[in-house]
Amino acid sequence: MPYVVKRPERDIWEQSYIPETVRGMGVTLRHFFRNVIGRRDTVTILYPEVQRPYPPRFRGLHRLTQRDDGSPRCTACMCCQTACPAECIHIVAGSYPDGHPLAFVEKYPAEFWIDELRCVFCGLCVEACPCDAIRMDTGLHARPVEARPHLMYERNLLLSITDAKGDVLTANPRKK
Amino acid sequence: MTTFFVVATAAKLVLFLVGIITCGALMVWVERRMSAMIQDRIGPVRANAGPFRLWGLVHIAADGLKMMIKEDFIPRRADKLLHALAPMLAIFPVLVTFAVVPFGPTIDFGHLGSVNHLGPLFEGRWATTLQVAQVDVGLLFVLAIAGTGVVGAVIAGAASDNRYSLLGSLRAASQLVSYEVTLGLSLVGCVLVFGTLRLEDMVLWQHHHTWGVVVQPLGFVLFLAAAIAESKRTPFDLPEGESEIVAGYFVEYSGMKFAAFYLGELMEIGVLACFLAVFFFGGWDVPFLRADGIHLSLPMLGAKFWAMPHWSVVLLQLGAFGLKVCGLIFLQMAIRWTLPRMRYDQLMELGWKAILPLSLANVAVTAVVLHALR
Amino acid sequence: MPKLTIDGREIEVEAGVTLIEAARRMGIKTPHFCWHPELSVAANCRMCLVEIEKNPKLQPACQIPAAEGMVVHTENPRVREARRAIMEYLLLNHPVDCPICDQSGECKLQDYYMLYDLKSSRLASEEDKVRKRKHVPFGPHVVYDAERCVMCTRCVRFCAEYVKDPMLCEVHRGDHSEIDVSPDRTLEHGYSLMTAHICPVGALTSRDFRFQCRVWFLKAAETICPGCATGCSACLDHNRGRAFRLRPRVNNAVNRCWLCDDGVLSYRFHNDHRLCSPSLGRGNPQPASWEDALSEAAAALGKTPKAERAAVLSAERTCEENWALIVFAREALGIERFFLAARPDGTADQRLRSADKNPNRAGVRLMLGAEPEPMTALLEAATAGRIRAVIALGAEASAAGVEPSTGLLRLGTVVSIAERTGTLPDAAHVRLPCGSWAQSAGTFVNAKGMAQEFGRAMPLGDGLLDVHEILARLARRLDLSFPYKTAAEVRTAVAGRLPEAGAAGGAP
Amino acid sequence: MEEYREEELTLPAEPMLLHMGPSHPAMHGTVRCVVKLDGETVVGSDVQIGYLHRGFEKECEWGTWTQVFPYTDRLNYASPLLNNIGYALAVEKLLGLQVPARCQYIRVILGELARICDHSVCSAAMAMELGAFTVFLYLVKAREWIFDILEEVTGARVTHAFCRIGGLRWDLPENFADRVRSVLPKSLEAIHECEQLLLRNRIFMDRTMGVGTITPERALAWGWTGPCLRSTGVAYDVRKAHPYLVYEDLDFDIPVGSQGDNYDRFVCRLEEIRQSARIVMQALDKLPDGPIAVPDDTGILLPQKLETYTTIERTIQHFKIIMEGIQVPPGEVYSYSEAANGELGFYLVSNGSGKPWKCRVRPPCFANVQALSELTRGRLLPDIIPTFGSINMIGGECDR
Repeated sequence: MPYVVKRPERDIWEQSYIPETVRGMGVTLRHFFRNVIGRRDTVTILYPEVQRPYPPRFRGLHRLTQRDDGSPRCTACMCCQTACPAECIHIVAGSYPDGHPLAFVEKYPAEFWIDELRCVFCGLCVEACPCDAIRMDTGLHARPVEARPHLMYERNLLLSITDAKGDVLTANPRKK
Repeated sequence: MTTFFVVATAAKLVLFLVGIITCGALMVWVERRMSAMIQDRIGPVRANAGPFRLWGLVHIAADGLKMMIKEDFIPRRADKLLHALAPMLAIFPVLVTFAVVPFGPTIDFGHLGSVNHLGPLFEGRWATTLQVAQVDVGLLFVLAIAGTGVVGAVIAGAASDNRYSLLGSLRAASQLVSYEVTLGLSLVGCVLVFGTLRLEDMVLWQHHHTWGVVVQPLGFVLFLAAAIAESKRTPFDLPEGESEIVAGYFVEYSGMKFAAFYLGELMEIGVLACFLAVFFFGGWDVPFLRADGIHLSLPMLGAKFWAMPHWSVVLLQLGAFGLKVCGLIFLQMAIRWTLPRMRYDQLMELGWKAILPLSLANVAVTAVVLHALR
Repeated sequence: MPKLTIDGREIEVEAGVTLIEAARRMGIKTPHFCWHPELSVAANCRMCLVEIEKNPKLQPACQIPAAEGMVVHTENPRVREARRAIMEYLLLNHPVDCPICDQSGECKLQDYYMLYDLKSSRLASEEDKVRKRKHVPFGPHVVYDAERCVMCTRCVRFCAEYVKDPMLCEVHRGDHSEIDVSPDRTLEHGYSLMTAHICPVGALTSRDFRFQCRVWFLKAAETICPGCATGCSACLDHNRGRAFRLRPRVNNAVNRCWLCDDGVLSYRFHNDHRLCSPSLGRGNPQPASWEDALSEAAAALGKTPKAERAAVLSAERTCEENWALIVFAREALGIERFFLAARPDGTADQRLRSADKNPNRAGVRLMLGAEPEPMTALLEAATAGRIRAVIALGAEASAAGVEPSTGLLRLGTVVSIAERTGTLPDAAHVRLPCGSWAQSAGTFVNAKGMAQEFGRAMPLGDGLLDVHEILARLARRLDLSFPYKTAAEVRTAVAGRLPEAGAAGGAP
Repeated sequence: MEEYREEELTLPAEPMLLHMGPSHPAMHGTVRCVVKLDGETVVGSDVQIGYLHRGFEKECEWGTWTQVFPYTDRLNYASPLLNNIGYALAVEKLLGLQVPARCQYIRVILGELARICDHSVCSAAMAMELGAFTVFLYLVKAREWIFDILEEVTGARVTHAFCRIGGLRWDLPENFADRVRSVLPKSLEAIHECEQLLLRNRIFMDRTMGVGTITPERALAWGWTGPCLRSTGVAYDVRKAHPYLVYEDLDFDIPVGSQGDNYDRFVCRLEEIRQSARIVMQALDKLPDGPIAVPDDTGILLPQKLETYTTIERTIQHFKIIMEGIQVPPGEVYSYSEAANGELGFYLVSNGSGKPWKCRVRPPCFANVQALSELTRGRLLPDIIPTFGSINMIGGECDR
């Protein structure tokens, strides 16, 4: 049901400014004294010293997961590159030579670049990965860097980043 | 004019100048910290002295340094001379009005240790009042000098070649001139009661009788409102009007020139707090404290007396003055962080249609009551 | 002429036409793996099963000829359920290979799964799948993955029926059956890449194209294969300025729906050894601006007496480009001697491959209205000092028995207009880069004398110019007249000199 | 005595042209207001939008249906989830798809939380521009707590990209209901403090009451919707008028204003925050169990991850959706929902490929901003500020 919102009367209480000012100062000074004496209600944090824990779902910088033997889980299927709305992923596929222990998977990312400056952290790449090879569960955000190339993340760097718990592996049960 | 007089005045002058400029800088910190505390924030804490954070106090130095090394930008088509002159004109009246503030009782260096029974005022060879300049028409001097504050703002706005500045200076001119009237009129009641224009005598009157706020409560409220309007702070910060006209008359200022405006505004709060204390809160007066000690006379307890040496009385009274000024500064700042901003026409209406008639009425009532009492 | 009803609509087809073909004519796409219009019917994939009324069982549409009064349903629940079941069977042992399979994106298993199945796997564990051989090299161009194979035998039939070399066969039985090459043979008969092309799934893949680019990134453009004088219709797949492969395009007058290995790989003419900017200097070319290069070319050509100038036409380039050069040479430079640069001949067979590896030798002849002189004549003339300056089109110039470059080096001035390095540009003083065949539009006249027009498959890259544009700018620098400003004007001029347009290719 | 006309007695003065914005403290959302001033009276104003135009509609045509979600986050960046939901509803309407009940409830809960954020930040900005900086920070603080919850749910504070066609990215985290139940009252308390500071304060009343007044007729004529329209007394709310999701099953009221001035708009927003909180609490109580997305067999959503990793069937489905996008049948649809600023409409055309052929947005504040010129004409320069604030122009949405 619609109802009409209240509009206060304008009698001497309001019109004389002072009572409402005093009431307002009651609110502000309550905060002031609560913050100065004892209980601190501050919501801001001293950022680099105090770090707000990111929730588990936080979409941070990317990482590439590894197989048990340390090889990249990624097979350069380009799904993430396809799904990325910011076009920040660039992959060049390579194939394992015959006789290589991983020759049965045939394909691996010879190059894997993520331009974290272009990235919009939407997480579509993680969703698009059919191998659980790319993840954003690192709990890291894109920090300021001194030069643009520093945020062009390359394959080996991405492989070396761990998740928030320090793990480099994945939940993908496929051993192959 | 004795050598002592010259030395004492010079010392007071230096002390006072250093004091108020430090005070102005300190107020920047107070303002930031206090707003942070009110708004559930932390406030500035990033400038550290080595490992010590000192509650962000180092920021004052950092700010000063930043202001000094910042580019002094002058718009291409601005009037360079006036543009440079304006900040000086803006800060000048603030510094000068400080000169007449009686921030303590008369002190006699010859009798620092003695307990005086004779009276409040020393007339000895080594005595001096704790006031830079004793002016017979102190109050008029204050009003006159404060009145020139508008010049800086107007020139700044006009010289900047910026329409926002222009609007700001126009607002400043009309606002300051309007509230100038009230500022004076709200004090006429006090003048009538105290019977003097000398600020030190006003304090003495309150010392002997009772505080101005008791005899002139309406005058206090009106003066407070007019004073905040004079110092151009929320809710009367229209000349700056951050969200409307960006920064008003000093939008085109940077570096130390900007600092002059900014510090001037903050020191003005200090000055106004001093005057509020002098006019309405007994200046350096401490209740029950006389020149010879504490005279406690409460109806149920009877009269009691503790003798005190001169130096401790002076120190207590100086401390009391400082405390009052701090409290009043706090009050002004609390108001600033509580209220929204008024609109230009509402401000004018408030000035001319409410505060001015009320202060006139205050004068009339005071006069009638005084006449009746005589 | 039997008349039948398919999905409620009547159609009349000639006798012997199968249901799948009849339905295709009505715009109904019947899913299939093993059926191919150019190959014999195997009917082993069972994907094209349709319901024919009064017939108790579903029938393969690819095998059943249309008959009078037949009532066929291609999309009813029974048919769909059959297709779903087929898909489930086909995927039962299929490896989880989409991420590494080159076919994904153009894989029929993927298409039909989305259309007809969409159900979860009922297999308990991935470990239960039958394991077979993976990435078995069948030949220099083709690898085989037995796990992905659906045993449609298209490749087997292709080798046996088109190439007439039945080297592929099925081995083992049931779940374990797979394709294999006959012992001691490898899959190299000049058409081996067609087996990968017709493979509906990712079992046979091209070693050349493997992992180069995902197919869904590719953009296709219609073109003519530049590999030989046959002039097969083809589609060029490219992405971001790079060509990746040629696929055959249906053209029943020339190549039906096939392409030879050399043809498929001739996309490399676009990628390899490209000249990207004008350059000056013989032996040690230095990049130059178009301004400088054109001025240099104009000065060098201009200072040579008319009689000592000559032009080299190219059998690699289109009729339009050759015509523009002929007009420029005759009218602007007063040249009367025209020579022909061409790639050397290669092997030929009875199917698609011509010995002449140039796509437009016949076209050049038509444009010139006479037989151009061979390169050997130019070399002789150059040695004798009768010709000092040459403006040459195209990159490659072979001459029987003579090393062309040594002869060309005797020429005082060689201005080369080419898209890549080769005999002529290497010997040139000024190299003016033009677009590759894929970046140009024009006409090739094939060995049969069919003129085939094709459009620009890829945009002209930065720093390149069309041939007619280069010639027009040269003419302006020489203060000579050149009649054509746009490609369309050249085209109109050429059109009258061409034979009737050949039967244009249909959709791929 | 000669008679003088008024004009001859006053000095001739030209109106002053003042460019407010695009970089001006109050012109947030990047807009320019070219104001013609006579003294401080606004003779005319020309509101120029488009500074945040980034071709949203064209961008959508480039990407697949799913890739549009990150773009919708950037429409009304104060309440991205509502845009997410609006777009998802539009595509689902085109697909003829009904999402499961749990998904609908979660969408309602998250949407209303986003609405609270949006109204908070709008009111906060308006208060700040009136000089009440403390109110701004209190309200932003209230929003901050809700952001914490949203971050926990979606993985990002602002750019959530959380909805999916036919479902959601994730289910709610485990302690979600408890978190909301504990945080919402805290936020409401902060909002209550702001009301104490402002609503009966004469300065605030003077600045907002009777300023920026618009009649219901004019508001409707301008195409106003949302809280701005409701402040004039027209009780039009898409959630009530054309219920979608599960709003029909939830009990809430529509606060309307009476004068259509800045004060009413401000108070309506604060009241709507209360109503939204009510909706959230109810929806939390009623939240059913079940799937959060349509089943995999519809081929709309990316299939379950574990199945994708291990079975070819779901891998194929996954690839087809990634490669080609969701196959939306050809057709067109106009779908609208109640976003924070009013009716957010998506007009989508599909040609059967995996990408939107056309995606047109009807942003609520585009219609609202149009009236700004009319609302401020004849008023004072400072009146532009609260009026602009109460209309709540969001550049991302208005300029697209």
